[in-house]
Amino acid sequence: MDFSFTKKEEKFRTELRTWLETNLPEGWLEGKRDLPEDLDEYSAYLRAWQRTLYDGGWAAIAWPKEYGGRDASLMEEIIYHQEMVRVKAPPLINYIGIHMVGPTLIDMGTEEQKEKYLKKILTGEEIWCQGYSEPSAGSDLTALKTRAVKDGDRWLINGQKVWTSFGHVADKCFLLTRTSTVPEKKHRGITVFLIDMDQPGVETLPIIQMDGHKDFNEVYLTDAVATDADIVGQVDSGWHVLIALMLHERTGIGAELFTLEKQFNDTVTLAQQYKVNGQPLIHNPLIRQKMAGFYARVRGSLLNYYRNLTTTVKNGQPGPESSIDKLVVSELNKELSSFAVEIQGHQGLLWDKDAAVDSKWQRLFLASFGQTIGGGTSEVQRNTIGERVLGLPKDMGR
Amino acid sequence: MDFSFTKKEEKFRTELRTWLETNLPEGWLEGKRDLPEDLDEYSAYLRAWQRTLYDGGWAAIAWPKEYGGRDASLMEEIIYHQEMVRVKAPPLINYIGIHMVGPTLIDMGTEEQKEKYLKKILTGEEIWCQGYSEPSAGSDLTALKTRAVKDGDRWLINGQKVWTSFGHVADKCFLLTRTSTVPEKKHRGITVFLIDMDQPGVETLPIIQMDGHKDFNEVYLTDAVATDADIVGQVDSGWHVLIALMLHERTGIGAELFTLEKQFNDTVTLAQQYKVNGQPLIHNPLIRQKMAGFYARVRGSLLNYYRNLTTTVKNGQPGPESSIDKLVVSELNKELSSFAVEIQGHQGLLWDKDAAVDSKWQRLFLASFGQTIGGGTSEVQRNTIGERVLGLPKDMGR
Amino acid sequence: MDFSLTEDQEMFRGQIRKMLDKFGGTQVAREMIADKPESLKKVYSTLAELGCSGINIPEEYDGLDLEALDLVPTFEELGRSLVPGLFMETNALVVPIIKKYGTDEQKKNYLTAIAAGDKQVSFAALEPFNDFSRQGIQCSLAKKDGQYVLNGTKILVPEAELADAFLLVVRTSEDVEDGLSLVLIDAVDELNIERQLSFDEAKHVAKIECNQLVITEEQIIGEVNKGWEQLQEGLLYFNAALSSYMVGAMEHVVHMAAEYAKIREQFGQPIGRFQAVKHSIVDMKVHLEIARSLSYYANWVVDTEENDREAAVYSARTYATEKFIEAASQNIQLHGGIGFTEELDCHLYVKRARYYDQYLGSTPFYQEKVVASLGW
Amino acid sequence: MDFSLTEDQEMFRGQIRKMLDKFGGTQVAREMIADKPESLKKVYSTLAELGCSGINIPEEYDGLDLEALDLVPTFEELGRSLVPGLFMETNALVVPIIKKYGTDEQKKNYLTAIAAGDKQVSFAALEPFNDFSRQGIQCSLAKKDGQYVLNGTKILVPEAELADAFLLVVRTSEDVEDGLSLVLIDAVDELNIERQLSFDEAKHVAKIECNQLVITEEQIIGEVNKGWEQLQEGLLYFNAALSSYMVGAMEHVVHMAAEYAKIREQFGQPIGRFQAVKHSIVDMKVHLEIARSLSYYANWVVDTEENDREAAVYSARTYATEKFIEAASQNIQLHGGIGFTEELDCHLYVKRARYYDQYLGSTPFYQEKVVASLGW
Repeated sequence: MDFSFTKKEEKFRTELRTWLETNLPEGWLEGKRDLPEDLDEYSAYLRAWQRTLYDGGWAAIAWPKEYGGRDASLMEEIIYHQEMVRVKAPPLINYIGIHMVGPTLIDMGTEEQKEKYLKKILTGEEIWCQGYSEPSAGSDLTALKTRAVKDGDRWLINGQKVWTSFGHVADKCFLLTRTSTVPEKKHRGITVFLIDMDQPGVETLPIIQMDGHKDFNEVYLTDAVATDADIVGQVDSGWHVLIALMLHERTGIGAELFTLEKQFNDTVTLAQQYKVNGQPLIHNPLIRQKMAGFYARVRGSLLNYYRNLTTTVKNGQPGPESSIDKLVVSELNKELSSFAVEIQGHQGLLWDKDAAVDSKWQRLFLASFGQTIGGGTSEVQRNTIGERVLGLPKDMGR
Repeated sequence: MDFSFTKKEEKFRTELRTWLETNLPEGWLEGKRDLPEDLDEYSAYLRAWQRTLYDGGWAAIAWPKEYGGRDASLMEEIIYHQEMVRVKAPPLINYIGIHMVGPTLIDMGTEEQKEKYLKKILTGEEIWCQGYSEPSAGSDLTALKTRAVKDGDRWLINGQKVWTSFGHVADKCFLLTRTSTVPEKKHRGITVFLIDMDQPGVETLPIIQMDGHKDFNEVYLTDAVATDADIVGQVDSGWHVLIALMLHERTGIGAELFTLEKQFNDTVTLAQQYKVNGQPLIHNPLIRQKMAGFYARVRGSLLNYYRNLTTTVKNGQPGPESSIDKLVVSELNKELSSFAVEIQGHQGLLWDKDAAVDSKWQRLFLASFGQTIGGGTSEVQRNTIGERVLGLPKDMGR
Repeated sequence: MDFSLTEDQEMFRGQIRKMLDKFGGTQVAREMIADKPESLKKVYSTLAELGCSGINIPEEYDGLDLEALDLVPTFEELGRSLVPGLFMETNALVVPIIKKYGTDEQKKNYLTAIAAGDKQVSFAALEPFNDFSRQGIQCSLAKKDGQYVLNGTKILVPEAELADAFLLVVRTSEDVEDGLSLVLIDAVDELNIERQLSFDEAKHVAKIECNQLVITEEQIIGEVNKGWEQLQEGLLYFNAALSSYMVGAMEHVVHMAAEYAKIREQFGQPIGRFQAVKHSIVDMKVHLEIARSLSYYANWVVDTEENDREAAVYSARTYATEKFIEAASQNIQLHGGIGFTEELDCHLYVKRARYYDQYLGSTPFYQEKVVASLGW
Repeated sequence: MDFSLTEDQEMFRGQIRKMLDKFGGTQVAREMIADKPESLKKVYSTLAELGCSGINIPEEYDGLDLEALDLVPTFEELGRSLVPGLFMETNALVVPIIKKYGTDEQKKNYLTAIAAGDKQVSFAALEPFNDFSRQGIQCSLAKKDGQYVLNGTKILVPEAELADAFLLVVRTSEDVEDGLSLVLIDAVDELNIERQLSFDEAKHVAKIECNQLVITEEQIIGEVNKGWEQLQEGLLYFNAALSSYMVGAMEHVVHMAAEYAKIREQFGQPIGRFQAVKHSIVDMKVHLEIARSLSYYANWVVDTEENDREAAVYSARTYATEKFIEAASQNIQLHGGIGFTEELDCHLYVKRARYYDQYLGSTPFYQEKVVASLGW
């Protein structure tokens, strides 16, 4: 057992940290971290940030060098996430391009596709979104109904996608469509297309969330056009592409865990500094007890992640146990952010500029409801763990 | 809204209370409540107690007068249970005969069956058990496999029953058997027989429970014999008989709730009297908080029972909401008895004569595990509530 | 024994539900988010027309002289549609206090106007970085040259802009145990009211700053320095009412969850067939029914002299707050993505549940009251 | 970074599991219920042969001079089969204390014998109607006429009849903060040992009454009146070990539940297909894996000087105790009726979980230690 980083890893960390200190937007490290409210300005700001990352060679460290990456090891990726969380770096606007679409194309794209897309993913010139969920295909993606039908030498695509993140800023979409309704098993007959968002057949509408944000979109497809050259893998074999893509998203959960850890540490600070009747909250025995409980769970989740990571490093691929991490981090996040609001007493009800300390806690609380739903609900996660890790029988309809 | 009892009800309570004070076994009220350990002595002791009840006219108050009951109202039954719990009366050895088999025979038995059995149920001359569960038919009673096959003018019964309470002392059994395997719906093809336990084809083996008790039995049936005259209702219509019987068991949950309330009050006394480092437990803020939580839940469960009872009195039958009571009381009992052991600290680990106060808490804790399983597991209860009260779709296989 | 609402009470519930349905249910709350209080005002004048505002006011002040229990249907229905406003503060906090401790003059002034629906009173108790307790009240009322002068800050004062008057808890002595008094302020113009942004946007709250505000002796209710004890009487009625409000809201949450689980399909099944969904809704339902039983009893017992009067009311409140926020949160999860949108009502219930969770005292605060009142 | 046990450690686990399987797993515990300690004794001599008892003992006392982490496979496997006995008390409590605070003489006497498997030491700390805290220790050791005289009662002393020696915590001064000392007693014959009936019948406990028992200065470990501080060092190792023991036990519980859910059919389905069952086992599994990660880290960090040494160990302990009893209880429920029988092992795990739940301190006791050690 060894919790230290190698010299090479420490050097990597130092290099990144130094680079960030120089290249983060003006005033960022000091706390000036407001992003533009206007959508176009927001998009321009984050595209510029990605361009900066690209110029520094930090846009896609896990990609092979030949495609503009650094061939980073898994541990270097972890360090990368740790450092980004540490400085609360601006979000990566092309997250989907860098972490999902790019690696998938490198893996199973045609030479033409690689040529056409990879560079622009790196630079932020083309932002990607994913067209997965549909109104009646949420937890059950195999129920998707968006049809792609061959019409001469092009494909016409009709249907509706929902919960498409970055849809409002994206130039391109990694789109799941149904190309066959015949087969018995519903997960056959799905094809992945790479389509242009900027075409007459594609309309995007923002979804207003319960926390007021508009991170997701509905995407309406009406005779949207693609060609054979836009297919990833084979016609009707989109499910395999999807699975490959999910495997490429190998460290996102690490970033979430480091964020959770940071939020927990911030909660400790909150409890130490927030006073009620002149007494810091942390003096309250009930609060102390709960904080100790959270400490055990946050540390336990992180350590468990490191244990799964060790397995991944040793075996070259993650074990089924790593599916535990997403369930744990999203549920814990929900409880922790609720707790952080609750301990503020009645003042926890104040919002925005009137908030007692910082309304980030109230915002986190609201946002946390999305985390146990998005990317597979906790219920679906439990099914997956039950079936893949424990070998329990499959659920109804699966 | 009115929480008072009528004069008639109060008179009933006084009459019963006075009778109990005179007729309970010697020393019972003062705390000498040990039952004999030897099975035969135990059985004789409780048969004698039931005979006493019978002689006083208190054995089966809810039965019609013509069959030896008192035509008691629902509220009188409730008062009866309250008073029995108050004096911690000895268990009713023929509980199944009095509360289940008797009322069912009165309702749907033949004249011969009534003639033959009712009086002996009342006096305790014939103790009854129920033959329901089987090794592979627990929560799912429709899976029962014990076969009854017509052989000339008699029926031969073969199979195995399990979890038969009072099986080791019973003279008679209310037995569910399968008489047809043809029908599509598995709950058709079941027939109820009234059989003798004292015959060569019936063998009874006690089940040793995790708390050391032997309340239940396995019953092996090998060419056990019954006749047409022993059938309740019609051949193959046992499921209807079973449902009718369950409806007759209308106040048992009330007795459990009054017992829960008593145990909660005893827990309060425990927390007031039990000292750690010279300080009563009730001074500990964490314990105070938990006690307040239990108080709300225990009171809430009781009040909810009274509300359901009001519905029953008004409508002449219980509403579907009353299925909530069993789930609530068994789960709460489990938590409460665990809490009562836990607050004793390390001394909660001492047992029997070495227990810090009274090992009844430890015994209750162990016994509580059976309550969320027996009489329908909590999982099955939740299905029932979901389907009957909320109208949610039926589960797999139901 | 009869543990149920009367037919009259249930009929009354029907009337209020019908009325609120006409207003579009949660539409009233949603309009408050858009800062349009017109519907809310109309709801309140309609409630007054129906006689609700006079239910627990004596006949001599033009009320119906009924009991707390008769207000239950109203509060449950208001909760069901998350109607904001001052009905609870006015009728379940201020009215009981004035009835018990007010002078004849105060009764005449306030009770008659409240019964007629002409006066809504808000409650200014909470202060920044203090809790709701004797020590937490630092806003001071001092006698100086024969005048009473008020100084200090109150926050999270509900619907201050709709209020015709305010009840304040203020400090009149340094004595921690016995140093608080209750004051009624009509002269709304002299108060410095500033809207605060609320986590529950459908529930408006404000900060009130009093700077050398002069009030008269007639504005003090009951005995000086006995305000905290007197407030407890009001808190009993208020928390009984609040329990009913939350039970009404929870009922709608359970209804939403169950109905959605019947129609939403995934994996070829209505999701209500999956035990994770089904059992979760069942637990919500079980908690709802127990909360309802506790709240009925609380509203009955509050008008009696029973020993468990305090324990019953505060048990109802703590149980209902705990289970309401749990159910409202779970309702979002059961709805999946759509439950996370602004469009559906799910989030409105979570926000209101959060609003009331610690309103006028946390769960441990009330649990300690339960234990103390039982003499443990 | 490498957060896993080494191949050697895993191989060693395999050996111990094989050995215990030969003894019939929980059969050893069941024989203790029947008051037959022979198998347990054999298990212990086999463990000694395998070198377990010398793992954390320095080479100069014939040990292997390895670390706490190297004991993890042993403790997990012992937990898996619920083997009772004094291995944890001896190697994870007494050994670290003697190593750090013992005299050369004490080290020579004890460590060598322990490494050889010739000495098992029990721990006598708990007292009737006191908790496990400084104030809770009232058993007194007084110096009188140049002699040390011991008086008082210890209860729940584990496996006293198998013990070759006892470690006692006793009061040597009235000073609440600094008034305790640690004592080793070999002269077992002079102790008045009386078996107490245990809730966990597979775990034997006893009462020890000392009545004017004379001991020598050499029997005191480390500094007089500094016993509580010295004990904390032992408690760190003990609780790290206990976490591993419970992880091993929990692992078997999860295994039992999952395997039963695959084969038991009701309503025409293996019950593991029902989400109420499936998700419940998944939650057990999730808790198990997190407990395991915490316990690995605890056993690693205990031999370092890291800042989170205490916080990590006590977090592992509280998390494991809480989740073990939860899983063991749920395992009975998932088994249904058969889970409630004496025949199946389910109840043995619940009883052991209950046994350790408050052993040497409750969860709040250790949670307070976590918070204090982090300087919050």
